[in-house]
Amino acid sequence: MAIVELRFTALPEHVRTARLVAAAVARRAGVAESVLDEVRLAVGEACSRAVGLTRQVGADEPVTVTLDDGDGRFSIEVRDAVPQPAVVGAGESGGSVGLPGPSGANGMSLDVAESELGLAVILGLVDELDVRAGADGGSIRMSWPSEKGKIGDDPLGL
Amino acid sequence: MAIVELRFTALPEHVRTARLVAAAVARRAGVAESVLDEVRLAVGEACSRAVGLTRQVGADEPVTVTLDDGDGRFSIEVRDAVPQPAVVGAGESGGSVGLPGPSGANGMSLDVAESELGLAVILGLVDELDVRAGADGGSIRMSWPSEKGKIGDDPLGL
Amino acid sequence: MDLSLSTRTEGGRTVVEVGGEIDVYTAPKLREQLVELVNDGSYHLIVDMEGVDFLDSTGLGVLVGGLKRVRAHEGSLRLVCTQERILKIFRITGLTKVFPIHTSVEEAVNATD
Amino acid sequence: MDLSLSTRTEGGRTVVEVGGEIDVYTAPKLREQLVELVNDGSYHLIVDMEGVDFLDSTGLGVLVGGLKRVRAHEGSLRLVCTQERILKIFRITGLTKVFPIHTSVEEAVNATD
Ligand SMILES: Nc1ncnc2c1ncn2[C@@H]1O[C@H](COP(=O)(O)OP(=O)(O)O)[C@@H](O)[C@H]1O
Ligand SMILES: Nc1ncnc2c1ncn2[C@@H]1O[C@H](COP(=O)(O)OP(=O)(O)O)[C@@H](O)[C@H]1O
Repeated sequence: MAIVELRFTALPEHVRTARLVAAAVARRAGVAESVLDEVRLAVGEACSRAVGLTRQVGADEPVTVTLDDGDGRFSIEVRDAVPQPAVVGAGESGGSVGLPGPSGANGMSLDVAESELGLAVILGLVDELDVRAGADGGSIRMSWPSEKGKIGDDPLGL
Repeated sequence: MAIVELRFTALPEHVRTARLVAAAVARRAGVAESVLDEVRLAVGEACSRAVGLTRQVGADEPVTVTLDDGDGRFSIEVRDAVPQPAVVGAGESGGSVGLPGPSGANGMSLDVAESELGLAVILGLVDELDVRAGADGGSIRMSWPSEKGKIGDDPLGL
Repeated sequence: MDLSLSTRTEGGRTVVEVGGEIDVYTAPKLREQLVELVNDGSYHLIVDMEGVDFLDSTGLGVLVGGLKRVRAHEGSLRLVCTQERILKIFRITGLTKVFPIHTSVEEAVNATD
Repeated sequence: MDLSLSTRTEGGRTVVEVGGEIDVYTAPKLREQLVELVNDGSYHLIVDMEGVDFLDSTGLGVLVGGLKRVRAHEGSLRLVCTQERILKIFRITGLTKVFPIHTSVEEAVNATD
């Protein structure tokens, strides 16, 4: 179970670093090439959201991204330290949390679209998803199938 | 003062991630293109060394890389959690700590070369260097000039 | 990779050719460009996304913002995009129903719907 | 980018053409290759580094290890390298004095020093 953790000051530029790291680690963890674009986009959305929330409240706390390739799945958790009194609510795997999706989009107002587009993208991309908001901050947890062991083996034999 | 921190399980594959992150963040911090190769190589050496030490003692502790672009310098600190009873000693900026260098290399035995090549590379590359070893682990701190502000400014204006 | 922007006029419409990555870091530049065009009286915009490598929701938000601005002047904002991975992002957010999406700049310039 | 290795014989020497990155992650593959060659009786090796993009001290260590092995059989290990950023790494570690470094495989094959 190899873990990589990235922690960064809430600035937009570091969201790019998070995308870069997530894609590189996911590739090495054996996530299919066709899925890497999704991973990159989803982690970027989760981090953009965390950065935005942190800056909105003027907080200093960093954003933390944890990458884990255990048990045949590659999982990413993005955490912010902004107390969210159930603004978002907890979404279960693939569950709809009342966000604009393809189905309800027909008469959708542009205001709704703009405010939670990030979560809408994540919901549209990721099957295994868990969104939490709490007094100690929010987290978005996502995972994808991986082929751990095929590439992640240690060739050093130290 | 923007900080990025990467923490990873002591495995060779993650050294690549550290190189990737360090080079990307250094570029954005305004480190000259001509120096990026040095940054990539130096952080790789420091991380390889930390991974090697951690695995030698069979420890579980992660390796931590801290990137900081404050005060016109881009600095990197690589820490391991392996207690080192002054094996290495503390080197001051640019100081020689008795390692093989270009000067003393003539009659150098191949054994010496192999065991501390990593530190020799770092010493040869980095001017601003601080190597420490202590009961709570070792650290290598390096820094380079940067042009903070030119690229690192926040264009979001949130 | 950074964002590249270039603007030209074609058949009475303003074509904004976008290249590179539209994300949380670069989207503000695109927003500025669109706001400037509308302030200068260009109300019929075509955003050519064929050179875009990466698009996130911040980029979508900027496009939605542009659409609102031109609509306030009875204008239009059309997109040119044939890249499946970019189209997918419009689709999963329901924005294919909000933006007219064309397969070429020519088609967008001639559109009258 | 990963390591690529290909081996051929030229003028009684064994040429190992290396491409990509020789680092803490891939160096073990190069070590295996060198050990195998020596075990199979190839004692005059030429490592062609012209295709190498990245080299770290683990890679240097593997080359030093190879040199020790061939020397145990009165053999030789020559390098081909003209890339300044790779040469620099040999220079700062003093290894330019340990390895004969040539500017082409031809030069290395014909070397008799
Ligand atoms: N400065 C950067 N820092 C971190 N990640 C970056 C940076 N620039 C680009 N990326 C990311 O790295 C990936 C490849 O970028 P690349 O085309 O190499 O751009 P660049 O040449 O500017 O580094 C992209 O997916 C992008 O998200
Ligand atoms: N799987 C990887 N994980 C992290 N970093 C990598 C990986 N592969 C290569 N790199 C680093 O990224 C940089 C660019 O690698 P690249 O040529 O894009 O390789 P790849 O196509 O295999 O990702 C190199 O400097 C290398 O150190």
